[in-house]
Amino acid sequence: MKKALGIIGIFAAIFIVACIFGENFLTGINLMQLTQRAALYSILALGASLVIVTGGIDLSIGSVVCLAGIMTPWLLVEHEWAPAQVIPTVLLMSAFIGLCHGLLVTRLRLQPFLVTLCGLLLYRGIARWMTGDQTQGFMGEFGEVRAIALTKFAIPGIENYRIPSTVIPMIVLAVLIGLFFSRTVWGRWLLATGRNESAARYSGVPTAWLVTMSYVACSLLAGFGGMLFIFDIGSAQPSDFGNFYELYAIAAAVLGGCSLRGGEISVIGVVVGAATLQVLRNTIILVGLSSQLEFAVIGAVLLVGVAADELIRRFNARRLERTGAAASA
Amino acid sequence: MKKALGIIGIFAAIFIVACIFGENFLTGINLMQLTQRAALYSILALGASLVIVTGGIDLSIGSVVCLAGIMTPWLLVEHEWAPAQVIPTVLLMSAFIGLCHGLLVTRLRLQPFLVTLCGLLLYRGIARWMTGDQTQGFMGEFGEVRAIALTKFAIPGIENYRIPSTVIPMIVLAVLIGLFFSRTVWGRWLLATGRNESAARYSGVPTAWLVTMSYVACSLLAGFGGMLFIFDIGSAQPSDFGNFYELYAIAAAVLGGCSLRGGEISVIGVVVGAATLQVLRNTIILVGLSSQLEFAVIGAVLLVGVAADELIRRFNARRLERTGAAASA
Amino acid sequence: AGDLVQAQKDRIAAYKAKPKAKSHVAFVSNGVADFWTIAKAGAIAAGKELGCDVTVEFPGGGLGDQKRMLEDLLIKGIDGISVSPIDPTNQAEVLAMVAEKSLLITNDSDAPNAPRLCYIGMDNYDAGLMCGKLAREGCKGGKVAIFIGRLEQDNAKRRRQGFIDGLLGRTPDPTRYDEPSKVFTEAGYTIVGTWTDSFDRAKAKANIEDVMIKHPDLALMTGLFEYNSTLAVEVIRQTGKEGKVQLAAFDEGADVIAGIKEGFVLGTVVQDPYGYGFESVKVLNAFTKGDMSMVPASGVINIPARVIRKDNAESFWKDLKAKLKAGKEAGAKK
Amino acid sequence: MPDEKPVLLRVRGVGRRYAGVTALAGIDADVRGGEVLAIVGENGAGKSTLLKILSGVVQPSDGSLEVADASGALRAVELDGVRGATKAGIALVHQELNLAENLDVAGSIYLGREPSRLGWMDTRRMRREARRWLDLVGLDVDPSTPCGSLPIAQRQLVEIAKALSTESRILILDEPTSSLTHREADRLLEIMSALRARGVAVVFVSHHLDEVMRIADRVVVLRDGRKTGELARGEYDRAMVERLMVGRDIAPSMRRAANGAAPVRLRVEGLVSAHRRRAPMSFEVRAGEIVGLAGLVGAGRTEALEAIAGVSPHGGRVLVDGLEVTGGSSVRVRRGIAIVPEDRARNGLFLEDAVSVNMSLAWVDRSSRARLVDRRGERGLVARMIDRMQLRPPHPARRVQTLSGGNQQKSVIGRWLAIDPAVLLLDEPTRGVDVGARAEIHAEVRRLADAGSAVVFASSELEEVLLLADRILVMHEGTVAGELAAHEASEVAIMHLATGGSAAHGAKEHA
Ligand SMILES: Nc1ncnc2c1ncn2[C@@H]1O[C@H](COP(=O)(O)OP(=O)(O)OP(=O)(O)O)[C@@H](O)[C@H]1O
Ligand SMILES: Nc1ncnc2c1ncn2[C@@H]1O[C@H](COP(=O)(O)OP(=O)(O)OP(=O)(O)O)[C@@H](O)[C@H]1O
Ligand SMILES: [Mg+2]
Ligand SMILES: [Mg+2]
Repeated sequence: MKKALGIIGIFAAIFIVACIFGENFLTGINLMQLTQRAALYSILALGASLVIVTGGIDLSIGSVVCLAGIMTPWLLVEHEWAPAQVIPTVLLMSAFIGLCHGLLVTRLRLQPFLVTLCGLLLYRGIARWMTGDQTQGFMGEFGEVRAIALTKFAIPGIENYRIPSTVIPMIVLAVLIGLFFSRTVWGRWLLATGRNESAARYSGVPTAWLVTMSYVACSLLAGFGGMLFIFDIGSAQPSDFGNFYELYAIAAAVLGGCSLRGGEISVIGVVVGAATLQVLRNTIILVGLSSQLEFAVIGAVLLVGVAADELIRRFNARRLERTGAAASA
Repeated sequence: MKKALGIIGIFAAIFIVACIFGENFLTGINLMQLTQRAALYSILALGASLVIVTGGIDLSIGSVVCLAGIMTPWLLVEHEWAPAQVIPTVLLMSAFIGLCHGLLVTRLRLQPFLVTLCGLLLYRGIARWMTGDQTQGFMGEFGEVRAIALTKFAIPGIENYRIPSTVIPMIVLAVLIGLFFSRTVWGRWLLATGRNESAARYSGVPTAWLVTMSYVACSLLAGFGGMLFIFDIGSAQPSDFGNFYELYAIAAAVLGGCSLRGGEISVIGVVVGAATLQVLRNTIILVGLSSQLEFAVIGAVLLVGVAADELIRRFNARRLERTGAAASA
Repeated sequence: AGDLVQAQKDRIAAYKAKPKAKSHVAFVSNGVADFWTIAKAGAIAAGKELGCDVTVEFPGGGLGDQKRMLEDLLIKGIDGISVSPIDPTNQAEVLAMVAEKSLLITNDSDAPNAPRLCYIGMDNYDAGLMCGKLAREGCKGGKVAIFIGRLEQDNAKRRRQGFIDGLLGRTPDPTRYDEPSKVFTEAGYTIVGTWTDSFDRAKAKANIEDVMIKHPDLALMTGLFEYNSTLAVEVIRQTGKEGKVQLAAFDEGADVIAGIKEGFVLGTVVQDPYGYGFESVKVLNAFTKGDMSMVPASGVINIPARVIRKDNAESFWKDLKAKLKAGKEAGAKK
Repeated sequence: MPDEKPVLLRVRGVGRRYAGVTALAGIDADVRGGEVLAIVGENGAGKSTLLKILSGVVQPSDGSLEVADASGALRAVELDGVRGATKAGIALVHQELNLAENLDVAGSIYLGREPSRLGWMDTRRMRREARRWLDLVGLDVDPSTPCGSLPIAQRQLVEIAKALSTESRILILDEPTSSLTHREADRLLEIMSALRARGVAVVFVSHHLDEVMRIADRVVVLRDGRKTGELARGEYDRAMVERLMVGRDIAPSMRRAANGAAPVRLRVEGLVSAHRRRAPMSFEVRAGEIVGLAGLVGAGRTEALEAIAGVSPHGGRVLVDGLEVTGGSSVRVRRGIAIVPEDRARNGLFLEDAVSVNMSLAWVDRSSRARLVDRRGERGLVARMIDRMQLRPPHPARRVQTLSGGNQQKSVIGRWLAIDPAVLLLDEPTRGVDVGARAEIHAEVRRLADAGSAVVFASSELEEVLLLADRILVMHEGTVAGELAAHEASEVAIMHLATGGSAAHGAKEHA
């Protein structure tokens, strides 16, 4: 929780700016769409944080999003599979990708950066080759499947705002991962492995297995996220769908308090981190800044945010030290 | 040298395949163009390796390439500055960017990944905003400045193949960096800092200063590389110029034997790593594979290459252990 | 779709009774390019002339980004949107949403099945055809290579097919489709392939260089996106192949025009993005006053492409520069 | 009768080879329940390797292990990994610290064996039970404290508590007392006897032969990877063990007289380190003087040394040769202040680098011309230092990681002895160093002092403080509680001051 305070502060600041300067920011439909986007990116960011906690990194998230997202309509529309076959197939494929990463990292001891960078190139390449660079879409059909990501639940008493269905898997995942790290033995082991692999190994923790499972979970969530993304958007092009999503996911995780050295995580932080990025993008348009400036503004705001967070933290630490000294003198 | 053996083997294998299956691969003009590309990317990769050796990472390389590359014709053509003003200005700006990264990393102790990710967004954003998303080019002029990157030197006795001028800065840089690490005290210190920052500090190494200088050098080389790229290409668009170049640079460095944990570098390896990626791309076209498959092929070849390298290494280590035992028994 | 079109028409009828004093319309491109900057100049000039607010958006990140921008514009509350859909067949929902909440027209690439009130632009197939005919005049046979940013977009596919049909002298048929990976010979021309680069210029240049290496006897190239042609000129210059490889260009890159003037580029097919922007705003603004008279029965407002050859290159270039300057000033003001 | 004690673990012909070295060869030994087995030997003799093989961390190249099953019958086993060893009832405390610093104390103790149901952890119970083991080793910290914030001695106690909490039949301790002070070490020895009384087999390594003398029932002596002797209690004396270890007699190190009139080289005025210390400390050290810092765990010796070296922020002034030094460690090293840190793995060594790189790091700066490394000179220096420090094996290209603990320590000290610093600060200089090498290190430190340097060292071994120091500063709660000249100091006097008694009283009592 404490680690998440910084990003919560940044989020709050952006939110307030958006309320004051953004046209129609605080309307139900805008908040609804923001919730949807935040939920989708959170799922990816949670996956990324599972690998980051082991001290690794997964650069292939965006490409797995692409492959899983492209395969879904491709199998449904071009190959006329039933949805009940497609969804498990795509998820299994994603998990298998993660398994390969995990085994290459733990058994062959290759650097995670390199393995998943190859993955980044490979899976997008496969998606492009498979579809011949053709946009894949649902052609206006499969409404009942796409409802998984498109349903909105009304809240009694509140108008305009309805809860997007993607929030459900996001919350379930966040709670599960939170409990995993705070309450279960395996979560504990994973934290120890991330910080000091040999200490964990010497304590009898099956580190290789745990790290492999983290990669599996990360890719599985990326594949799941990719499916939700395509349900939401309706169609995608293999050559650009999911581009850079790994950076958004990793950025959200790191903003949310994960250290790339491993062994640290804050689930709330990660979710808020993912939401922050989406609110920021939305704010830029609603405030009326030119979309050319979007990147520059995101970069600048994040940088100022984390720097301010660090300075505040230091200031507090110093004050604590001083008052602590006074008390004991 | 030993660390570079793996990538040299991969390079050789690809080269042989290209010679056998690629149409006109071994023609002078193709090799000349390949040399040009390898030299350009090597400059970026050398910069990346300087930061990687400290245990950091620079994701902003591509955006610095973009900003520096875009600014060069922008200042020359739109603002009608003299080339003798433009080049120092652009290089100084690049160095300043690196200085900011270095100070944020060493003084504020922010994570390099986060700082340079913000940079990635910020500098491209600035480039887009500055130019109003307009393509910047030399309008067919400034031939004498562009000659920096476009001149080709004939080798007496050899026809068809002439040495591109970009090879000169590349070789000079590679030799300087090689000597820096093997011969100078600062090089030693930088390696030590990358290995164990805290131990280096206890040994009196000015770690913060050295790390900061690495970021400066990395951004400076990225800016210099960006300038050469635009001299070579002639025009570029702020929204896509240099996209992903950081990943190519980092991949080249890692393939070439740098560990992302820091403290290891092989200059030859980095240069060969950068060349490998370019030869691979060229081979794919000359062999006649569809350009859709390009990514997939690069990803797969690299993955197989590094995995094979690792397996061979292990096999050798095991043999050594066995024979070493025989010798001492 | 019919219902939504009718609903929009009803709203326009309602405007007739109570015209909007100052309307706010938007122009959304399909990506980021010079082409669109010129269109933006047109849109802003029209806004100034007609006294309405204009927002111009360039989505840089593909479909998802375009969807996001349209959503955000609707939230902002916009009276009408002119959009260049990246992939009309698969963007039905988002286009329907625009039609539901606002007034929808398309530019540059059409979405005939979407509830759009009209389309402003030219037919990319026809423009491709023009380019193909230009090439056929200048080059009597041999190996032909096609370079294009990417083939995912509908307009890119149609442009390429038009080029092939025009070059080979086939009877025009927009529904025809030649596989990009297929190498075939017809009417004395061998199409050796189509290369894409996902908008990476360094890669695009490498493509051209590599193909020229692979086929030293290449007779003709075409770059179907603006930068493909610009880079082709660059490579021809650098390798000293002026006149040895013919180039039929697309769009108005500075180097391309220079090449035409020098004589080693056959010519180029240019569109009128300024017109797209200007007409889009004009039509949308008229809608908010209850006026639909500008829309012909076909629903297509044609702003045809032109072929620029050595004779008209100079005057075209002057005119373009003036428009670009206006566009930049408009951009700076925003 | 010793023979009646049941054999729990039998080692037969065990050996281990690494590329180019034989770390261990042909070891036979029995580990019996209800017995304390000490393993002694020089640095690099193969003690840690043997213990790692016994606990499944390292696989032997040849030979076999037999473990007694429930009925007491010995059965050959292959311990692959820690899990197997744990199942066989074997627990190991490593020589180097191995804690995940992001876990709390209780979490570290129970890592891998958390009380749980279906994977669901019972944190409350874990903390409660951890308390018991912490009390046993005498560590008074809250079980929910993160390990990262504990000083090294307390971490060592956590590791011991962790091993005890497994309640194994066979407990293996690799230099458990090396970072503990007297008091905690005594307590540990008591715990070991209690365990012995309960029938547990205890195997331990120590370079403190007095500890071995006090508690071991049997001693196995290793030299160069081979067993050179196995002696039961009563069969040996100290000199005999030393001879078996080293192959010769060790000359006792000698006290020396310092020159009281030499100029002051290091002066510390009103030093307060940044971690809420209460009283400022001041002292001075003359050229040629060796000053020892004594005190209990957590008394602030490490903090004081690190502050002087400039690796942690502080208030007050530090002067070398009368001129104030400020700034970070890089400035101070150039002014001649060098520190050998307490935690060598974390702050001292570049584990993946070669011995030569580790040893020449400071020297290359001093001897560089135009910032260029004198590579020929470097090779010569490394060869000299390896010889001077008696590094084993004496290969400059070897990665420091593969050296034994004591040899790692020698390479850190060698780094500084190579440049003759004006002020040398040593924090636990001989942790994990064998008796012979300790005498050599002491001799080197004295040689440095004789050449005019000022030396300050902190040690938790009173014996070492008394032996090496010319003057002793006793620290209590972060400041100097009293000062004793070498000739008037005794263990009693030091302990009196270290626990908060007044200086005058301590000195008088001693007198
Ligand atoms: N991983 C390794 N690779 C190569 N050699 C090794 C490795 N581990 C240990 N050795 C070598 O094996 C020998 C025995 O080392 P070991 O750590 O067992 O000594 P030790 O008796 O515990 O010494 P110390 O008292 O200094 O701790 C040493 O020469 C050491 O260099
Ligand atoms: N970075 C820090 N932050 C907070 N407290 C600290 C820090 N470093 C040390 N301390 C505290 O200061 C006290 C003194 O620690 P120090 O390591 O200097 O003691 P020491 O006398 O060297 O004992 P030891 O025998 O453990 O080395 C300890 O109680 C420790 O918990
Ligand atoms: Mg040992
Ligand atoms: Mg200490």
